[in-house]
Amino acid sequence: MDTLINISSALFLLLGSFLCVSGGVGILRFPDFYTRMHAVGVTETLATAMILIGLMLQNPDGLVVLKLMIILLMTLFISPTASHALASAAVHNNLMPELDKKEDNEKETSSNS
Amino acid sequence: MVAIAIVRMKDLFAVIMLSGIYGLLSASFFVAMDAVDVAFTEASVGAGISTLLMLVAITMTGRSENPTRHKPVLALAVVIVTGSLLIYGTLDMPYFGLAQDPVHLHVAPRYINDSMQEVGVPNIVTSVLASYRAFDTLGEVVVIFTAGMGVLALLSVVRRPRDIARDIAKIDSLNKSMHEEHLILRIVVKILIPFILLFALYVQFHGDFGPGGGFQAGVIFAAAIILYAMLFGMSTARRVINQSFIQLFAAIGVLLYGSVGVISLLNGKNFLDYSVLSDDPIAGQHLGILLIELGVGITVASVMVIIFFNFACRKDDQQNIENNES
Amino acid sequence: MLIAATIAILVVMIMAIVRGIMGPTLYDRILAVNMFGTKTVLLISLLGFVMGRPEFLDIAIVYALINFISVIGVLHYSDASIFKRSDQQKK
Amino acid sequence: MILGLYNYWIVVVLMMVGFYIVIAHGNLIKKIVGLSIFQTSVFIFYISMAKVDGGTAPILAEGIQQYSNPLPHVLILTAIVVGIATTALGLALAVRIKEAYGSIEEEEIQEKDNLDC
Amino acid sequence: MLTHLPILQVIVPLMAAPLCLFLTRSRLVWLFALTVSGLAFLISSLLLQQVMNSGTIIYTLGGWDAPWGIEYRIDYLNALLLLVITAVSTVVLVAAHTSIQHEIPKDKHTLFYILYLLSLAGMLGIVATGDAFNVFVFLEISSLSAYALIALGKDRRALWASYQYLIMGTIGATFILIGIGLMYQMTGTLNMYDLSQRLPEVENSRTVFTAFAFVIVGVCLKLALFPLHLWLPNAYAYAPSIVTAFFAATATKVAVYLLIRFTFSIFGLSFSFTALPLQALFVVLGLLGIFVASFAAIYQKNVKHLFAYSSIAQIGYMIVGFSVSTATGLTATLLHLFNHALMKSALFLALAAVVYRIGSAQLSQFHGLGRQMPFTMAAIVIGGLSLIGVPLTVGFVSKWYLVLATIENGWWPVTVLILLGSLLAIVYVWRIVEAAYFKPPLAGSEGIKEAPMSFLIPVWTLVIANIYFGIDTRLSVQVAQAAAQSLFGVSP
Repeated sequence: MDTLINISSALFLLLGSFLCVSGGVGILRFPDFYTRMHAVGVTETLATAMILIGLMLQNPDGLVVLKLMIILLMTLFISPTASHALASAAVHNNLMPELDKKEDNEKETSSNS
Repeated sequence: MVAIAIVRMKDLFAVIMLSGIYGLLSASFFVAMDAVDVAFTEASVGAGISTLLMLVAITMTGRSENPTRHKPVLALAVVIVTGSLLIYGTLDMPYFGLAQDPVHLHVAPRYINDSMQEVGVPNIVTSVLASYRAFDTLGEVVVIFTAGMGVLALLSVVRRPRDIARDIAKIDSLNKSMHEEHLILRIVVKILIPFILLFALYVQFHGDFGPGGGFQAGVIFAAAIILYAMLFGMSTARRVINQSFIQLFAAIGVLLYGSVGVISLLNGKNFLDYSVLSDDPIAGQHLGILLIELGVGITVASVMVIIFFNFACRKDDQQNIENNES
Repeated sequence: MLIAATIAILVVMIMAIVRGIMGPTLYDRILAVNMFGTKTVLLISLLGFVMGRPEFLDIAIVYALINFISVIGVLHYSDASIFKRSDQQKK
Repeated sequence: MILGLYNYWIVVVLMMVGFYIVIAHGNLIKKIVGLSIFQTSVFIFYISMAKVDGGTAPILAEGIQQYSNPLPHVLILTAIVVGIATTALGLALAVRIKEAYGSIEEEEIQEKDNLDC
Repeated sequence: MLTHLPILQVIVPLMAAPLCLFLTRSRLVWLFALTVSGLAFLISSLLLQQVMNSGTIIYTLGGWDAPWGIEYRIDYLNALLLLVITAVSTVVLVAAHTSIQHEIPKDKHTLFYILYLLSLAGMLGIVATGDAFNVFVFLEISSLSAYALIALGKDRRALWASYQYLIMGTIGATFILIGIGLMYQMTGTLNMYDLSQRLPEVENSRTVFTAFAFVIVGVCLKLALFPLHLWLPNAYAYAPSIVTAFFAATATKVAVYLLIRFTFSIFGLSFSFTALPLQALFVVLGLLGIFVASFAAIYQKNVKHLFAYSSIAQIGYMIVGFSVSTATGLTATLLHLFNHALMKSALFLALAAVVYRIGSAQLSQFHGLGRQMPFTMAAIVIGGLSLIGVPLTVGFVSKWYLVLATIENGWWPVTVLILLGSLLAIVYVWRIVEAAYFKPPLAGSEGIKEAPMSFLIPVWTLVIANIYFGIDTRLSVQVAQAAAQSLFGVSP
């Protein structure tokens, strides 16, 4: 039983780390804001959940698990909300997905001015 | 860590974002260095409150920086001299992390070994903060209070009846538009805020046993209110929380702290000697720490709210003036 | 295993910083900060386990909260500043 | 020798970056950001002073022998508060200056002052 | 209650400040603040009495012994400083209510008094404490309230001056913090007395040297020593007049105190004056400060600016006395500290009265004021004479001791230069006298009356004190000598 928990915890952690890294690669490599946000938003929630569950399995102690649960709940609430707010703000302010190179350049100059 | 050394951008907005990251980074550094209480504070202050304040400030002052830099050579020279002096000073320093450093041998052992018997609080940081060096903490509270008063003196605007009427009109229009704008955010925040407040109370009273205490709790409490104010508009928040009321609260916090000291004076002991508060000295210490942490929490929360509200109101007023002009 | 996860998160944090510094638009930067924040939450909880004192998860909770609040705040105020600017451009 | 002190050196570099921003930049808000970086680096310096190898956070628990030094933590808690107080006041001043002068660049303000005199 | 005096000294104004928020009427707040300040004055004179009778007072806060807890340690030096600060604050507050009517918007009066009391408490805290870190905390209280107070000035340049002061002050405070950190790292203690015991063991390390350098630079920033003085003139000139009167007389004095405390008490005489070429450096900087600032003062158009530069010059005198590093030199510094507080507060308070009546402190507006405001102008003239160092005024006493100290040490050139510096003071004081007495009144200034009693009483109290302590020097000289000797380790 103990080994089973350990292995599953390790698995969760590994999966979580992998998702994190892929999100990180995504934020670096993707061409424009919306795709980057997609990469982060999708991986973030799951990766956090995975890692937290992995940690929970590591230490099945009352208060610690409770706190981890709170963190998990909070991230589940917060991170989609934040992504939503971010995206809607971006749309609201006419930031276009990268369809046309010229337009993007214009945006860049305006945001740096 | 050093990556943040590149905080030399022209766009102030980016600078502030990066300083937020810097706050988070240094906070995680503090955790790695075992300073959990400090990490707690730095996270809420460096990454939270000060970033927010800076943001509000730049919305009022504009975000771009002029490229002109005067006297960079002189500045660089001063910096290099200071830096090399410091490096020179480090050469004779005790090595990092050794347990035999003088720092760890002289005063600190008493805190580590005896504070449990003398103060009876597991969190040594709290016991040093609130008992051995309680006067420093009183000073800290007064510093915060001073800052609050200073911001008030600088930024407060006189509110005339006309403004209040306008506020009410604003709230009505907000209520109408509320269902279209930020709907999801508002609902989520409404759910979250009670939890945040609860958590602040937990931090406040759990400070004896784990990381946390009055200051951190105060900041979290204030953060909840600020969150509310941002999403539901300043006018609504101002109606919920009365300005002069909250100023009194800030004063009450300081007074609570001070009066604990005065009580020990009246009982013939030295200032801030908690043992008079109860028959049993340890229980007295406990009670004393609890009370002063409460004082700290109240002051910090109300001053943070004062500071933020004054910044935000100033901004609203500026915008109103602009609207009237155009 | 914990160490491996910690290292992975550190790597991602560095990536986020790079994006935060490069980030052509404002929203990229906000995104990077947000991501950095969540990664910090994870890092703190992992560090707690690595150091064998998992009681200190409170800090992680605070981080999650603060991160959320600051993202909302950033959006709130960046909106305002951008509206102002577009007005000026119209003039 | 070098390994024993590397930590302090990083801190010194950070401090100097902050300090440079304060001195060399003309933008008032930027100066305050620099100031807070400067202060934060000093905090890091204090905290790294407190670290003991193999020690853990100074919260008493069963079965732990070595704790880090709690005193610098306390000092820095106080200093952080002082830092935020200064930042808040500085920003408030910057806002007022913007209202009064219409600019937050050091040189422009200086020019306008000279005109006043 | 007598044993608790050291803490009451600080805690009374500290606690009174938030209490002000509960009082509604501005007049009430003023009376309250005045009472509190008077109480603090009473306490400080009692403290001086105690110190004179029974030597150094040690008071442990929270009942914890010194290296673990924080202690207050009052000796002659602290007691003298406490007395000066509280005395000036009380006298200045008497005039505050009238003076701020015109200079500060009505809704900010309460805040003004709160900040004033906080600043007072901060300075008292710096002086009274015996703990290095506690110094930093109270330094920040006093300087934060100072920034806000200066920014309350009517002119928009007050904001800019305050901002500059904030940046410089914070850099200074952070330097002090670094210095304290380095000291703590080498010794493991923060208590001043404990530090002075433990520092000699590690005296030769480079870290202690760096710590010393940082503390000195930080304090000098606060002190407005010559090359680092740039923030001071504007801050003094554009702050509300009352604030100027208060700060000119106290803020730099507190910094001088810190300098003395750190060099003499903590690092010890032998270290301080051997590790760095401090003596030569300070003499040169002090003299340069005297001359540059005096010349600058001569060319000022605004009288507030003029006296602000003269303050910098006076700091130069103190530093020269300090760097002589003999008991006589230090006595001269302390005397000058005491006397300068008296004369500058008198001068700036009189200026506040002028500003109250004519709304400006431009020299060109002073024409003919000698007839219109005879008492106020007479006060300014006596204060000016005191600045020059004419016999029968306090300025003479301290200059005399300073000259004595330099001659004792055989520094003839310095003596000559000090006397030359006094000649420059004659020039700038003369400009005011000329404008006020020998120029015809400006057109349209017929309506200007003598300042109200609420100004004249405090101004003349200070002026009379100026003359009294210039004639009867027993108290001030005795205390200053005792303080200087105790710092040199000689029992008085």
